[in-house]
Amino acid sequence: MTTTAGPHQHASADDPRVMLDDQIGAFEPIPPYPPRTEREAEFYTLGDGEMFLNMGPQHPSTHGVLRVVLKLDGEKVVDLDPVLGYLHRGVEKLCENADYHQVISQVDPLEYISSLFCEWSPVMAFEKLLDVEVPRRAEYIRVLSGELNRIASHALFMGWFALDLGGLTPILWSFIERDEIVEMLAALTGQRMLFNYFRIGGVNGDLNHDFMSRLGDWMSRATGQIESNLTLLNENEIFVRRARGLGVIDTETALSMCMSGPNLRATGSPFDVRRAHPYSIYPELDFDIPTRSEGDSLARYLLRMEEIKQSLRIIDQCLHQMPDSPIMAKLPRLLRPRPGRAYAAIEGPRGQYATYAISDGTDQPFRMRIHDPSFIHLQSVGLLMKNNLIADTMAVMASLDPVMGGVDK
Amino acid sequence: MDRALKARLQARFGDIASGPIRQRHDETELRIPAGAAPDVLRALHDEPEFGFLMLSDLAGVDTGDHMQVVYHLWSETTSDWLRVVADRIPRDDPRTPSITFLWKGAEWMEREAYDMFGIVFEGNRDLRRIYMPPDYTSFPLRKDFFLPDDAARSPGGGVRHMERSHAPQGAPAGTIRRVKA
Amino acid sequence: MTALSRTWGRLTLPGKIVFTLIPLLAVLTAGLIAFIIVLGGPIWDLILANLWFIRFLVAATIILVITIPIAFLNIYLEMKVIALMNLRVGPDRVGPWGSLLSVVHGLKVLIKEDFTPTGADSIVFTWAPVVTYGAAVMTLLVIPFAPGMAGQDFNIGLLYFFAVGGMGVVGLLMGGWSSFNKYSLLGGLRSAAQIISYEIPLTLSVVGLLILAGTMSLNQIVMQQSGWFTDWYVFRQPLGFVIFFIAATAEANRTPFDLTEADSEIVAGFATEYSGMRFGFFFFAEYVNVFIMSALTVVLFLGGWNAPFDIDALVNVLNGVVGAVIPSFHIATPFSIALDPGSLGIPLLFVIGLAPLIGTLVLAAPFYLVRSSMRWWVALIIGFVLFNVVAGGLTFAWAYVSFDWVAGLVWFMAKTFAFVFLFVWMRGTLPRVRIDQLMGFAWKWLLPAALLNLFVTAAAVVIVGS
Amino acid sequence: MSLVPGLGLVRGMALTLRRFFEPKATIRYPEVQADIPPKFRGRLQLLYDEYGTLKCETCFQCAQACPIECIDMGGMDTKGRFHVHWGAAETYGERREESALRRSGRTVPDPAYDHFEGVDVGPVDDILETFDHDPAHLLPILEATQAHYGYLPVGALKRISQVTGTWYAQIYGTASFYGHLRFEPPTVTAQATAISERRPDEAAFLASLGASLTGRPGGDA
Repeated sequence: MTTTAGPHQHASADDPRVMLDDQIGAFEPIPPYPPRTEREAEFYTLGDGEMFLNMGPQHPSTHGVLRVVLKLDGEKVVDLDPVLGYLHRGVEKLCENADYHQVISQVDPLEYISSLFCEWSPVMAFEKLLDVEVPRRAEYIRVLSGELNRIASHALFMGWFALDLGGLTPILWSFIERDEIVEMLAALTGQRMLFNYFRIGGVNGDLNHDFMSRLGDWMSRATGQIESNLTLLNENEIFVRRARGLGVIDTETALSMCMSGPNLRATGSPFDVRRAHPYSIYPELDFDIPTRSEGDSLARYLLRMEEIKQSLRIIDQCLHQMPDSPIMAKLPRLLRPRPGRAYAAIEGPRGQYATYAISDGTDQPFRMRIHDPSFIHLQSVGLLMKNNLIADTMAVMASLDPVMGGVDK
Repeated sequence: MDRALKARLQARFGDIASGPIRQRHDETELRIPAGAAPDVLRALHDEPEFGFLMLSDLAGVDTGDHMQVVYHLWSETTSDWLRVVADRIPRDDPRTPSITFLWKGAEWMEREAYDMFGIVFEGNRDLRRIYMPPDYTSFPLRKDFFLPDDAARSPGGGVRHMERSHAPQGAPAGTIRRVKA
Repeated sequence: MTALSRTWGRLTLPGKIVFTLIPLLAVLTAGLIAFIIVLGGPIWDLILANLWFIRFLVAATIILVITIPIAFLNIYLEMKVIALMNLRVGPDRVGPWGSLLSVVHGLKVLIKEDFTPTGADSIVFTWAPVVTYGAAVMTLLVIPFAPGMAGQDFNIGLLYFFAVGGMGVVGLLMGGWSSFNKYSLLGGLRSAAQIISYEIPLTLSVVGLLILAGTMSLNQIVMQQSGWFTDWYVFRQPLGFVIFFIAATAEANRTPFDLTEADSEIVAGFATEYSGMRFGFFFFAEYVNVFIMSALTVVLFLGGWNAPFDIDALVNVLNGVVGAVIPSFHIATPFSIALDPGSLGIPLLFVIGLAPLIGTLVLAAPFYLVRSSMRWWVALIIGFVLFNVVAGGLTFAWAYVSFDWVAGLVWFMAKTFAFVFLFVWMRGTLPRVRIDQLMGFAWKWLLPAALLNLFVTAAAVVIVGS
Repeated sequence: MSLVPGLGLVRGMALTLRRFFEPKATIRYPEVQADIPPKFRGRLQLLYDEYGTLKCETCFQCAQACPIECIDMGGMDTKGRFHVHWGAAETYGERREESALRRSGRTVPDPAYDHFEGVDVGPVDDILETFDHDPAHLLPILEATQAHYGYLPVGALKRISQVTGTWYAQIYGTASFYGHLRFEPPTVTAQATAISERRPDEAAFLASLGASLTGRPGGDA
């Protein structure tokens, strides 16, 4: 275990000497060490007329700090290699050193676009560990706020997707939608982005007047507003022609790539955790699982827009069926679940969001595994991107809708 | 809790299983030795009475005594999550077969488990560090990992990880958390 | 003195040079004036002998100078219009409705650090924006803004336009190649491929018009379209107009054909490594190009500086109608208020001196009298503002009627900026096409359509015209 | 997509033109304040009770509960002892690691607490008495304090601040401005250390010389 760099070892990119010796070489995408795996050796070998293009981590449209090394033949992408870790915080490690309540604030910033879903699955796993029954009103409030958050996330997706295809306007319109929802969630939870709202055994606060008035105000015009925003893209020939037939994936491949959520449903498989493995009060609610059979970027986009409508239906039902009960189960201040293991999965806006928690009887989880759909979906970009053009790299990536906070954990 | 699934699993994998099949809430747990994971998972995936087509999650676990790889599967034949625990992987040289031949999407999850625990998945084509920098030497989610120790040890030079031994590095024995999982 | 030395210490190198040059220039100018006064005669003769050259220099300088406000105006329009379409407010802090923001942007670009990346070919890197901007300015030289207001009235104006306009892509290619950056290289190559492909339909779409016009002088083409708006070439060459407009959009690198600087794909294309004023030149050239393309569309197809109606014919019609009702009434020269300032003498001075005072008082009086609560000075301010509006309007009306070039400029600018607005509007709405779609569209649709247009026009001229 | 090519584009253009004239969503911030819901908990402020007293008692519970240890406190406990956890922002990372060690149950030598061994502030009061508690005589006060303690303990500076009513920052600034005032107790070897830091000692010099001669690091010449 020597720590000095001998002549047989190769300098790392972080080594300042590399920068001094050869300033230009430091920015080459080829790693400054021999290939470690078969795949890496294959990727970092250039064919005839091919070149590398390093995209990110500070590229305008990598949705955060993703770095992708593209192998190009002219404008055609031959192969690509996503490089992760620029946003890695070690949330799983942090959770192991935090007590059960603190975990909620730790996992919040994972999928910062839809934070409530990051809280939901750990909370559900801990409730299983503790054998707690969540009051029904709390469940309804969870579903209500979660579906609102799903709409906010999908609305933003529309904007990002259009922005990556070169449209400037939809992103701002969708931010207006999102801002209204986020404001109303701030009235409910106290924060605009990292809500920190769900608690083990319930939620943090009951519905209040501020939230309800904003929600009612928004619900009365939401459908029309979203429909109106959609006409800009759905009928636009340029948009449709660019998105159709781009990044096609079939159900079998999608399943073998462990995909879930809208990306899997766009291939025709109706897998939705809310129906496939029901949790919370979803069995009592009446809503459809929209599917599409094409499996291309346009299908993924249209499917998400369809889901917004279903979410509006769910919100409507929640508001009508909201029962009266406490919003928190009776729990001690310090939680010490008995040793055991629990797995909980929910359907987030990007797919199945899951938590596997092991308790060792102390007040901190022994191991907390967070399964993030963005991470899983991002690895199929390489599969979808082969032989497309550079212009479509970001479009395909945007259509899978990864959030780098969740990818890098 | 799906009793029928337990019976089926017992009948099919009773002889391979390294522990009793447990059920709690909506989870069924099958415990197998690590070497048997490809066969068991292939049977679960292919045989129509199971039909576990979807790999929900793949997680590495360091129990303090040994390593585990935990697979969560979903099938429409049952209302339970099936948890397959590939158990008893030694901590000083954790090796287990990869299941990328069955689910190609497990590749990155295995890379993550390798990155965090140092579990080597034999058969994974692309077993590199995924989150940590390539010249990083420690495995952060191991129970004997301490950040201050690690910071002092981090070299500047590049290292080929596959050649490194995976011996646990220098945490005081009394400070490791252990669980009977 | 210390303050002066501190200021001097803070100046950058260009600032120091400029500050040294200012007194030097003043002294030189004074000397030159003295020199001209002393040796005035021969020099004046020399100037008169080479008037055409002086005229060209002056025109080029004016054109070069007016590109800057034009670019500022276009940038402001772009920021504001897209903001309003995005349901934003847009620039609203600097100047009225934020209208000075683009000027501030220009100043910012001017004082930013201007660096050359390691490994770049610095000479080519430096000259690339100059070539692009120079090409844009040189094409502007042949645009007829108003009757008698064109930099140069070539008889091969259109040919010159296409020839010089095509040089802009050389600058982009130079910038893309010399930046030592793969994004820049891709952007440069894209721009080369795109602009060269679209030159062909752009030029071919105009050939039909040239057959009809029989001249390549832009001034002549405009003059052929005078009269009512039905005389404009857009009604005789509708297909040509559409093709020309699409190809012009691609030539100006505007959405949906802005692949050269597609920021979501190749960061900023050829301009990725540029900063400071060198980037500013690219940026300006882009917006000047938008203006030029709009102007050329207006000149070729929408009558240039012609009003959409024929004033004389309108007056005649009006006289006919009125004359039928009241036979004795006759508008002989309804707009003969064109005054010759020289003939008025003392009365004019009197009017100029006293009109503001009287006008302000007269316009303020109603406010003060009707609204008793109003302070007298508020009424005066309102009156003064109103007077300025009225006087400005009257002056404008007088200038419009008196001088052909004012009327021409008004109509020309109105039409051109309508097209600039259209370009901006498209940018606010449409996503970007892909490179293969772009090329396919040029070669599979626009080129055959342009050829068809040419064929039909030629056939029609042969059949009808002879 | 409609049957007529280009109709979708035109409809999109019509929509943007309509939006062009619609009311805008921008909140012009300095003039219009954002509409913050009453439950919003993003405000960074300390709360006051009904008597106008600061509710914070520097009990350090919030600093201990903060999951990412971003809260740190300065203050004085009820017994008048100074328990300020000093530390510049640059040392934040180090403090985090120390705190991680502390949590793991190991003892950590914390130089941050070294300044705060008990200081008898009685002499400071005497010194201040002689200078009439007048902050105009800050430099003589500080010099007298240093003459007594040998250096300027933080506790003494705090006491001066408390009694004279001068801001601590001003006292600290004055003290750090003058070169002859110091904040650490003078040590006998301090000067020697400083010199040896500047010049490598004999052994290191020989080692490097040997290395340069043999081409091997640390080689024996």
